[in-house]
Amino acid sequence: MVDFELEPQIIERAKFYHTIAETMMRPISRYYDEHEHEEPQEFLQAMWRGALAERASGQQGEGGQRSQTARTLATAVFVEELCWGDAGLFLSIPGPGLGGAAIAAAGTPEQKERFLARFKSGEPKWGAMAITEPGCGSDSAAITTTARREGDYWVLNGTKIFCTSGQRALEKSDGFVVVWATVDKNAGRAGIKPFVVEHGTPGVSVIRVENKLGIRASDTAAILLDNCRVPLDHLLGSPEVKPERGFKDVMATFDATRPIVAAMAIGVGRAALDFVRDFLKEQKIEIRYGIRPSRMTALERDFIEMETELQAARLLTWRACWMLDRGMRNSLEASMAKAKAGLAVTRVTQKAVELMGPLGYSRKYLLEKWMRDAKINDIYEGTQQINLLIIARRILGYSSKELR
Amino acid sequence: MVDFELEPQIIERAKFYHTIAETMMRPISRYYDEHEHEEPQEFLQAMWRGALAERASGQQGEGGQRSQTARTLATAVFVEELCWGDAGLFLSIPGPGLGGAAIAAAGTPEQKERFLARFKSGEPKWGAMAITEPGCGSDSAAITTTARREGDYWVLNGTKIFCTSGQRALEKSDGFVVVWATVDKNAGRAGIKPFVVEHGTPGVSVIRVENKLGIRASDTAAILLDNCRVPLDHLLGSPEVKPERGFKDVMATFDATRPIVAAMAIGVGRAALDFVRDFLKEQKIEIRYGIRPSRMTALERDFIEMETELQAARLLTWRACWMLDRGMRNSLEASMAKAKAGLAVTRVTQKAVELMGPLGYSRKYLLEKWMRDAKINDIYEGTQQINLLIIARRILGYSSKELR
Amino acid sequence: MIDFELSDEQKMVRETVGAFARERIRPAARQADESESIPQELIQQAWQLGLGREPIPEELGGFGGKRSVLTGAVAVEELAYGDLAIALHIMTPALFAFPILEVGTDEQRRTYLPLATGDEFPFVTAALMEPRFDFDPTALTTRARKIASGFTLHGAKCFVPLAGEARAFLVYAQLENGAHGFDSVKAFIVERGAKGLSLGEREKNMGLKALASYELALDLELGPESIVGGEDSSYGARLLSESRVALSAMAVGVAKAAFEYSRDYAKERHAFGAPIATKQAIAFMLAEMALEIEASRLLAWQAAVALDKGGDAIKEASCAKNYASSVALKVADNAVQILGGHGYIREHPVEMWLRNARGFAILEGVAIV
Amino acid sequence: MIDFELSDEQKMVRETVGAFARERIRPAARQADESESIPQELIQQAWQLGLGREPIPEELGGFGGKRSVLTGAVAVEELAYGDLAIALHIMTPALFAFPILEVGTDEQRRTYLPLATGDEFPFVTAALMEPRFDFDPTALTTRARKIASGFTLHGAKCFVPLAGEARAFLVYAQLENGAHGFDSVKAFIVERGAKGLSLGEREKNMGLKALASYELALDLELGPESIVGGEDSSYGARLLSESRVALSAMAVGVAKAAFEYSRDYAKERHAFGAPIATKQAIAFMLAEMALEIEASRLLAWQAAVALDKGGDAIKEASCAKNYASSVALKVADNAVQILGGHGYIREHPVEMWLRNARGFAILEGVAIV
Repeated sequence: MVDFELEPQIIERAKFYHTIAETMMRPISRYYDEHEHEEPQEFLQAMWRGALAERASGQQGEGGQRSQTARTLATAVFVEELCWGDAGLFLSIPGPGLGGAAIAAAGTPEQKERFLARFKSGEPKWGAMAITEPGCGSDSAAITTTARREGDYWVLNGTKIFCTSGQRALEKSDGFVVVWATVDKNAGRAGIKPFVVEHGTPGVSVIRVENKLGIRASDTAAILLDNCRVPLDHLLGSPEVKPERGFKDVMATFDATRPIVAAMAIGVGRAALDFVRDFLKEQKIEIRYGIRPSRMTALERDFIEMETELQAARLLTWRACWMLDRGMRNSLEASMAKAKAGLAVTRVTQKAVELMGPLGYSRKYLLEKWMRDAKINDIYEGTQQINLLIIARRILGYSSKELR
Repeated sequence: MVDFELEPQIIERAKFYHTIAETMMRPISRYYDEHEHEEPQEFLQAMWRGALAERASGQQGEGGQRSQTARTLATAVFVEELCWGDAGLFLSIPGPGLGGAAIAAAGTPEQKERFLARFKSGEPKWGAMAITEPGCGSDSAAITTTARREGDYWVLNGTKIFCTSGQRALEKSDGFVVVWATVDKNAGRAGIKPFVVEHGTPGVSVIRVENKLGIRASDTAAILLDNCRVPLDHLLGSPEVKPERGFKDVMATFDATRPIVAAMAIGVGRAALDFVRDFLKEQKIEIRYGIRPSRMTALERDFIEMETELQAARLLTWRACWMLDRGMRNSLEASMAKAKAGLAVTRVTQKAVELMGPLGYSRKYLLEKWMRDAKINDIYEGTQQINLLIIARRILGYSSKELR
Repeated sequence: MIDFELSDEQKMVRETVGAFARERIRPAARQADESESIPQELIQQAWQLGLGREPIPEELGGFGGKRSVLTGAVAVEELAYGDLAIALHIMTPALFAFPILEVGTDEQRRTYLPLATGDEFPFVTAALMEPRFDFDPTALTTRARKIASGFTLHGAKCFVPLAGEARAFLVYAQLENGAHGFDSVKAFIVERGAKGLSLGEREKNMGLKALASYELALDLELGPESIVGGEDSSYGARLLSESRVALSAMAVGVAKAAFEYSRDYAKERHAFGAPIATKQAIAFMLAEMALEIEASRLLAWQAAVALDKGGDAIKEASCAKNYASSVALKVADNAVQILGGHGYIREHPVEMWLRNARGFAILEGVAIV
Repeated sequence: MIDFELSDEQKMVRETVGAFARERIRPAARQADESESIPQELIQQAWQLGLGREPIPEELGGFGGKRSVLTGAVAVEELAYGDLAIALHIMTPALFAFPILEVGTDEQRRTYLPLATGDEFPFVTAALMEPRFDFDPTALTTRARKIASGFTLHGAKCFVPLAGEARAFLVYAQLENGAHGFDSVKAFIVERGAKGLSLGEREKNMGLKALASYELALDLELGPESIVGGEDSSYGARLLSESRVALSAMAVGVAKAAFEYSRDYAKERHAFGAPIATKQAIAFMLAEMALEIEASRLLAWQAAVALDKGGDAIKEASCAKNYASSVALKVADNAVQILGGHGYIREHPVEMWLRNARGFAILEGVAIV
């Protein structure tokens, strides 16, 4: 039965996250945007303690109480709330993160247990993922970081960039980075494998933390692997090079993370839309739906379009999550959600700043920050273009060789 | 000195064409849209007699009195007026047409004299051009129609489609079609040459006249060349196969015709815009420029955007014409004008129909016809995509091999 | 609970209607457009599918099913995928029947629903639109005034499908009762031959040429029983939303047709040595079309479900319709563009879909589910 | 007669200013943005170019050139191509001087133009914008009222460049004289230290961080000589158009910078075995950017020429500004997109251009030519 209403327990839990967003994130949002590389210690500790308490009480990771059949969907709803608060701060929350997602997708049960156990106790920790390299952006298959086997170790060499929470994972906590490297350059995509590089491993170092347009509370690290040696069992899954397999792990990770990134985008867009809505309400400007353009103001039409774009993105996102929760293959739908949400939130926030005029452009309010935060959603976890390419391949039945 | 005002003699002459558009074209516009393959005899005769009279009085072709330094620009202005009247009827006006343009671009002086003399007297005649084939659209280099030399003749074989005025040129007058065919398939583009195929030549026949979405007063013919023999001197220019040369002739033709096609588009778009403007004036709805979106209606904004889009296209078009008149190379600017005008007029007419609601959609008024007429401008003489490709190659400095 | 899966019954409706649309409607579409007429036989076959009478009680000639806006949306998407003009013709009896079913008095249902049922396709229709550039369903210029003997009705209507043969009409008018907007919008039942009901010429439009639609001039006196649901009920908003959902779903159907056709063409058609679908400019265009069609459908479904839950869904339905209308236009325009010159000639259906798709932004109240 | 060629003088201006923008302004832009300050030396060098004082008579400290809106547009496009914040700083004295030059009384010109000339960069400015979401230059809320001793001025202004150091201000207000719209917009000369003129904090905006701009609160009494051009002249429309042309031209400059940078990047950057510029998705994006930049410039030029011919060009200038503003935003956004993750970090200038480009739709009256 088609239905668009969230379960009561998800709504209830979403309120909890909304409260965190409103009371813990919004008040420090501007500060950590301006103080780019400073740590929001208090917030991080609070979020970590909250997660530990939840786990101790037998609840599930960041989702908390939830229906098992709506795991990803619930996450999307909660992530939207938190990113409504602050997307940069959200990305900085301690936990397994994208590195954890890679382990969940590619690791053996034993590896999952071994690498993820640390998130159940102690001090805040971060898991991160490193794919992108200076010479390869969207083209993950062009990875040049190498993993060479030497006795009981894999020796990693290369440079990784745009690694979210990389510094926190490697230098500020007992965390790890999952590094994608090729074990056999001749094997192309099939040779690309994920390796867990622990905090403190000799040969790995953070060489730069980027200054960014937005999401400044999040650390985006460049990482050097210089004869970095990791034990053999840090390679996730099987070391065997099977045609296409290595890449499929990356892809499986993306199928799960893209809808969540889409939800992040929607959170930022909704923040902007709510700002405009509240403001217009204060000004007693009513939005009239479904009337003719000769009566409707340009402002009303803009607002309605923004709202509908965002809702369209949200529905696509929820569907991609729902499919995953149902065990259905969702790469097409995940890419649709990501492509739509990234573009929608970019446009919505840009338009919101315009509509608010001098108030939109001023750093007195957070609206301008959301416009800056928003743009990353059109770029990371596969740019707009990469996602359209994936969609095009699917709908046309073309391989990545036939359509590139 | 930068200036955007037309010379008085061009303005004067444009008024003459506007009168033709208003009094001779508009009244019969609906009839020949509905009676698709009927000949607007009276109109064609009148236009032909007018052109003859002009030539007899020593004036220039369709441009009439004009400054020699603004030949193409003047043509663009006049064509805009006539297509404001009816683009389909405009395309049906007797004369050398695109075939004449090809002869002008590629023919020797002797050939120009020989083939174009007929337009100075007698009954109405048409010149047409045939490039497109069933298997090749925008990709002119993929032409498969062959020209094989046999003694004193070239023997042409192949099928051409989308030949404007093809039937009028071959069956309804003592006209001709310039057929592009390859003399050497191995030579690629360099082997493609233009041949003049006269009315009445054995082996050439019109196999179909298309039913179209719009510009229905214009005949769009499919032509079969079945061992069609033309004398050697019907090959325009030199028979020698020089790398790139054959294609350059086509390109040179396009550099001259694309701004004119852009002007045609603008004429159609202006017809739609004027319709809306006049209607709003009647309704006493004023368009207020430069006010804020909270005060402006959606209708006002739509109207202003339509007007600006059209003016942007017009300025690009005039510049491309002006460059040609100055002897400057204008392929980049011609493609910009064509790409912009084709898209602008498509959008403007579609939006105009929407704004007028039931009145826009009704065949009681001509607005819906202009929307149908408009779309061809995004397609012929190089689609939107082909023109963007040409622009991209120019701005990136890529050859047609590097960027395709 | 969030769910994107249709019920088994809805899936069956989709399959049945979809098959009919592909096998029967689509092959007839071009000829219907060119000749501006639809074969009676086809309409009769479509009527046998039961779409327009399914939710009408058995004793009044229907099948006694449960009415669902979502199920209706699923069905009309498929019909419009076949052809929009034919779809609108097929669904015209519902324009008359569904509002009476939903908000009419028992007396009205007993009297008039049988006109909209039976084994023969029934000619009954409704009139909402008005021949004005800024037609607005919340501000009708057709006026109803209460008089001692009932009501007077004055005004002009357009886009009244099948009015030429209709035995009865549902005419929407603004009742001058002091209320504003939707609260004053009422439907009146007008029988053919009522004095003061003048049928205009059959309309000629850019698209939907196969659909016989008409202008009506109204200068009527009606009895007190003619007002649907009585004077005190308020239903304008909900009925308009039901219509907007129907049009949204139909827009999705037209867009899907245009998308699939141009996608297949792009895979077949070669240029520069490869299928044009392998060019990013075309491939990305198709990807965006596919994405936006999905988005439109979800927005339409959301509005449909909101209506099925009893809301009036003014916001959801109007947003869905705006969105789906512009997506349908854009997709059809892209389809023509992808076919290039071939898209401009009437050998291929895409130009027809462009003409039909342009209708959505203009049409209101010509379909209901 | 239609002509698209700049005069030799205009070409020279373009070359000179363009060279300065490339060689001096651009290299300083990132540091200026990050530190929110512009080196005085750079401003002083720019002032030597003479742009802000060229048309002021020699006896009042200028160069006695002929003022041309088109020449000004050509110059500020180049400046903004270097950096928008620095360009706005450089052109701030003109905000004060050009209106007085154009519509001031002889007395006002003699008294105040010398403040805007000289060999040192002069700190004088103007205040038009107001800190409201729907700020509209045709409906100012800053009010001037005539009193016996002159005028009172009440209201709040924002985006007043260099107000912190300015010796004099031109303040725009709606004179309560029964007229409406532009006819009642007047400029008043206010000297620093006037009682009731309060300077707010320096503004912090998303972009234009290097430009020191301020809010002003006004609660003033001014003498009768303070009203520029006297009470009866009407010039609001023309001055606004001159400002809109300046901003249009600057938008073209920013867009051109972003286009060129991303074009060059796309040719350098490889993905999937070839420069990303060889992918149609990127190449077509760049083609559209190039085309729209040309279109914007022509629209700006057309409005400039209309002003040079003496019109008020309200329509041309507002259309040019709307168009160029949205093109600049779109182009800058595309540039970030083309650079991908690299576009999002502050190592490359494109993110700064995106922030600055977003300003155009909001800014009014912060530049004039």
